[in-house]
Amino acid sequence: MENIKHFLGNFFVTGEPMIYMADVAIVLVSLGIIFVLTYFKKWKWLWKEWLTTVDAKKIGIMYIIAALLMLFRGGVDALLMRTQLALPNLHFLDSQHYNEIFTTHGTIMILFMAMPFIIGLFNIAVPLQIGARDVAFPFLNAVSFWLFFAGAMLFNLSFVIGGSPDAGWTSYTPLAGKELDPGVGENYYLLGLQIAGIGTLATGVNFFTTIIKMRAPGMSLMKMPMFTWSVLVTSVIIMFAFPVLTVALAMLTIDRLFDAHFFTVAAGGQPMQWANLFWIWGHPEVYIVILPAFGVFSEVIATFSRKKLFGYHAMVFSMVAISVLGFITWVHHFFTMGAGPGVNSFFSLSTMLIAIPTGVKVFNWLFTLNKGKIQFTTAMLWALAFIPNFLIGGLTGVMLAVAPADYQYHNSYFLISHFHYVLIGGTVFAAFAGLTYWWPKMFGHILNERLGKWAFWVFMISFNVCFLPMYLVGLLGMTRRMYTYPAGLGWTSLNLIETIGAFGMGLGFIIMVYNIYWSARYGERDTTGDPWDGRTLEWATTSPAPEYNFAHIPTIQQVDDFYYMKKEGRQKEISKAPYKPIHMPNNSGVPIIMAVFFFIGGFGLVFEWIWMGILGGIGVLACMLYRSFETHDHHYIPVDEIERTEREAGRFS
Amino acid sequence: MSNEHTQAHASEHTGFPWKHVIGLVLSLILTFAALWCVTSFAFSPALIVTVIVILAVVQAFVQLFMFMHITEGSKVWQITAIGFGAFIAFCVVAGTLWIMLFAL
Amino acid sequence: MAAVTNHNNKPYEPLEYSTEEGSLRIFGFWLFLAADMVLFACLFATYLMYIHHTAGGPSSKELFEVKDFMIETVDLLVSSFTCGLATLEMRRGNKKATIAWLIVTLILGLVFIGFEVKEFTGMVQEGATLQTSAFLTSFFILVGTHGCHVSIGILWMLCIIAQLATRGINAQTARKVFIIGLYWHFLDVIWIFLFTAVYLTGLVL
Amino acid sequence: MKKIGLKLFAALTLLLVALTGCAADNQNVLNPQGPVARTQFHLIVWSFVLMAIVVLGVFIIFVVVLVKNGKKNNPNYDPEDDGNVKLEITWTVIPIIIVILLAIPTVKTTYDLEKPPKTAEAKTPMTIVVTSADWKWIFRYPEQNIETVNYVTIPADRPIKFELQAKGAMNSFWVPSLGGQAYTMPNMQMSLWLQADHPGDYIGRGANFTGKGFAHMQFNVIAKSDKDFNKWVQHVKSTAPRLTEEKYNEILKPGTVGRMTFSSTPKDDGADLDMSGMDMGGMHHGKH
Ligand code: HEA
Ligand code: HEA
Ligand code: CUA
Ligand SMILES: [Cu+2]
Repeated sequence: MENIKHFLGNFFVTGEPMIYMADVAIVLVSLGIIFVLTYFKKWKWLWKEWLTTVDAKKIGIMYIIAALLMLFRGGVDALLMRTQLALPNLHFLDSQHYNEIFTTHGTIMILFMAMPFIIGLFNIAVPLQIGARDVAFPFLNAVSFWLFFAGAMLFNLSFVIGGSPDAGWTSYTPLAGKELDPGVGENYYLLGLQIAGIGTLATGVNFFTTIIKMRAPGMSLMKMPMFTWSVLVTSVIIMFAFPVLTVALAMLTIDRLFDAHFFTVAAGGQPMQWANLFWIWGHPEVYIVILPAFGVFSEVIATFSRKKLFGYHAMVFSMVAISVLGFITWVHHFFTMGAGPGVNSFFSLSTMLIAIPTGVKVFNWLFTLNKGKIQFTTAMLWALAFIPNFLIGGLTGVMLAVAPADYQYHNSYFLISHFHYVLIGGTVFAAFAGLTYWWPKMFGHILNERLGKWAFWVFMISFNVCFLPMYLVGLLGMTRRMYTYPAGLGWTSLNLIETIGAFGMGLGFIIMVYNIYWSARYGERDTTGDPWDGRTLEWATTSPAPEYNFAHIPTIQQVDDFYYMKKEGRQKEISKAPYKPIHMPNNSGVPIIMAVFFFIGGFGLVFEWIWMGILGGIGVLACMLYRSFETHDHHYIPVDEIERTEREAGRFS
Repeated sequence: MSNEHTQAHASEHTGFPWKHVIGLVLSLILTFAALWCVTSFAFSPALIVTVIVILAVVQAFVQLFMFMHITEGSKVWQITAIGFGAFIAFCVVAGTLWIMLFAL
Repeated sequence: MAAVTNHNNKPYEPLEYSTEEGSLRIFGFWLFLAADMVLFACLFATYLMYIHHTAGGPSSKELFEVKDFMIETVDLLVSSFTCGLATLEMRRGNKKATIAWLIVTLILGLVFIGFEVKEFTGMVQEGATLQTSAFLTSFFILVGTHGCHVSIGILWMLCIIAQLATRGINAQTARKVFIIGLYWHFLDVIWIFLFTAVYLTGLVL
Repeated sequence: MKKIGLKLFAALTLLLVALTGCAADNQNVLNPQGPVARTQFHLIVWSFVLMAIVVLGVFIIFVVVLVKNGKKNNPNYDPEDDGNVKLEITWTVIPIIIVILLAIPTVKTTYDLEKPPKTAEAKTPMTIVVTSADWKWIFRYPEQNIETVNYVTIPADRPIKFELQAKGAMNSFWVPSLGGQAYTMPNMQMSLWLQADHPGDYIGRGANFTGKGFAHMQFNVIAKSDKDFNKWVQHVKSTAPRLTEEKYNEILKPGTVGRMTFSSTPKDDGADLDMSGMDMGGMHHGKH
């Protein structure tokens, strides 16, 4: 009995009123969802239309919903941290709790918010932009999503069961090793990321193949939309960076679970090797989340300037350059680990070089605006605000790249500010811009512009209020990951301002969520499929697009061909009868079941119940085996169904 | 390209699999050459390691071209992907050793 | 589906490339291999870093037996050859020969795994375990990851043999034979580097 | 809407400037108190100037472009305008020049900082071994045979070679007023040169997260004139207790402690490095 009590006491996180509240909330929300689904008899619909779907557009929506939820979770984490830091010597959170919170904040924001958000946009836009019916491997795409989801859920579970990781999103050894961190928290980090990471790797392969092999006839590489280009380049980075994460996580897992010595000092391991491997992945990772953002801005800025993108070729080459250079700059994250002046000089230089292709892009955006007819829509505002905000982040990045100066900035709030400027001013702004821009394509209605603009201004201004003072407080010697700080160091007022800014961002986020709710009910419906007078193919089909995307695959003649199609009246050919049956992949329950097994196995390994890990592994293998022997995984959409769909959209001719 | 391609396949369709046999013989020769370098010479370790790494790279090419049909399908992209992968692999190994062991 | 331009103008096209799905998957698999290469690179880098971090435990010179690893190497090289022959026979439409060569490959694979298990258990009995030193940790995981790949290859090959036997050679099974071939040859390439960087280098340094 | 934003921005900037004035000056990167920090400060200013040029350029273009083209009917509207080789070369070349201007002093300083800072008279450097433990800083004076915890006294105007190591988690030894940081790592000794111009009390801090007590890992660097420093050493020698092995091990246990002073060191230096039974190859970074 005592044993069981002891076990349960450790199993469920106890002793924190906030966590009990969360427990109750989770149970209530789950029950609520189950009740609603049952009451409205939606279980079958949910399973058939969503959980088993292999349609990239729906998978994209699921990614984005999950990402928004994670933004909320990460954002609440951020607000808790900011509350604790608002004034010196506060006891709102204790040290352990604070440590867990910044760890989950960073990990969730980067891996379970930024990544799935942009991957969601890949799924929504890329197949449509290249005139394909789906991605190259729709089944694998569903597997990727569900692995991400299983990984994210496993990671979030740590909050209520067993305890959260507390060694930072960078999880440096030896602090994250078993000796100094014996709980299960780090295991959650390792396995959650591992599962999600495998899914991401598959996404990279999937989108690279899709873009290389499935473009509409006539669309040579240099005629692709810029967002598609950014996804192509990003896929390359994913394919070559994520294996490194896989290995690093596996190594630390083996260290922790089987007492091996990759990173333990005791038997000759080098803790620094973790930092090395982590950043070999970690630096390319930040370009994984920023390049698609660049792609989104290229689309939005060109569309709302009502002209072609300036310097198309330079835009492409600069992205390729960034992706290659991005692989040889990783040491700038540990200049201060004493790898020697030769190493530091080399990596300083390689890092600074990235400013050049990035600058090329910035100036090309500016000159896309030039001679344009600029429309200040919500999406455009996010894109415009990106330029100065990201510039500040990028330039402070270059300052960090100056190795001897970095000895003074490293791990200070100067660094914190740098990366929030690029991550929020770049990636998050792009996520919001892309969301507003493609929202009609996803759901068939337009987000309210007035609310959207309010959200924009509140969020954008608060963002600067929150993060600009951090540069200063960093130079005044405040280091990151301090759960509290003494008074009298000149940090107090700056921290208070930051906290006010953070809550302002929360307000902006609430307005945005309200906008989603409002627009779903009352928002303007998009009947044309082309609400922005777009330039690329995704606007050539209905909103939302039918399962098969296009009744006929268009033939492409130039960059921004849809714009010219509309001019020349060619766009009607896409939906013109007669039709032919269309070959589409079948839905499948295997991906989600497989993810469940991953989850089970992962959960088992978190608690070092090896049998359960093996059980999960066997389940996964069984799913693969089942899939390998499956033959009928495609179907044809008959002509009359296509006719019906096109007629309902008013496109039949 | 397509000409050479057709011929290669023609010989695959009938007759003795010369290409494969040559591939096997080459890889065996390269393997034993490497072993021989290691067991029979007293050169500096650096030199020996350099030589056997070169032999290994040559052998990788033998596999890629004799057995793996890398020149079929999307030839250019496949070679690029493997090439870029090799570049990254090199950066990882060389970079790590430089940073962790020979930091100057 | 969207047209794939690469193959249409070729005079001869192997069966495995004949469907769009087939050619997409083969391409995707090449990408996977490229990524897997980077995965191994990390393990190699770590191993090379730790070559001398033996923490008082046995060193490479004490552990590696020339005869053992040469047998493993030759075995794997020959299996790569027989696997190539399987692909060849598949392209000739010769189902029986394809299956036969695959079985030979599979047996060679099993022999390889057998030797590796023997090598590992031998080491463990001598007290050289995963937990002994950073050197041995990285050795076991590097070589073991390759062994794991081979084992998965064996299971996978079994599935493919079963499918070939029941369904014969068609666009789908041809693709599978081709892809397992790629995988197998790739593991051979990785082994060559293991042989060089771990075993031979272990004798030198 | 936009105007409000701008006004807010301006007000904020003013506020920030005002706030810098009342900051504590004994841990301010922007107020260097020694040659190392000064070198770094100059580099920071130089990089800031270069970045400011870029900011200015981009902001001006940004505003001009928005003002010119934000009108409903733009007479310059040209939907086919999509490139200009001259412009593109310009904005590739100028950043290249800026990067070169930044890279040269960067590399030079990187190498310079490996060497002891220059002093007025050629003074011999002093070595202090720094150990970060969970969660306190331990300083050992091998020459004086003294040990202190959570504060370190140094002679001013003399190069100090801090030899850094860690027990437990990795930390980073940072004294913003005197110069940039370097990691303390278990089994990997590094060294960091610092020097204070004048006597003074400077705050230092662990900069790399080490768990629960991390936020409390603050220490003071007290620089004294040579004379006062010697006096302090004498004082410690005559009044402070000895540091026994037991006491040392007790200090190493996870937890926070106040300042401590000891008139001896428990063990010899090298044995402390936790190098038990391993061939470390080239892993002594500070010594390269
Ligand atoms: C979206 C994410 C993102 C992006 C895009 C970047 C972009 C850059 N980052 Fe940042 N970075 C992070 C996310 C990102 N970073 C994160 C998360 C961390 C910390 C992780 C942690 O420790 O937890 C980090 C940390 C980090 C460090 C480590 C500091 C330290 O730990 O001490 C460094 C150091 O060099 C650095 C540099 C740079 C540089 C040079 C760029 C460049 O790519 C920026 C290029 C852009 C510009 C320069 C602006 C536009 C250019 C022009 C207008 C041309 C003219 C300009 C010049 C000639 C200078 N970053
Ligand atoms: C994309 C990535 C991303 C994003 C978007 C953010 C967003 C934010 N981040 Fe974060 N951050 C990181 C990535 C990111 N961060 C990383 C990687 C770290 C390093 C972690 C580590 O050290 O390991 C970090 C660390 C970090 C720190 C340093 C902690 C420390 O070192 O001690 C701080 C401190 O202020 C901070 C603040 C914020 C704030 C205020 C936001 C705001 O933008 C958040 C906006 C707010 C919302 C969107 C709120 C939404 C919720 C509501 C409106 C609900 C309100 C309800 C209740 C209060 C119940 N972040
Ligand atoms: Cu090697 Cu630090
Ligand atoms: Cu980086």
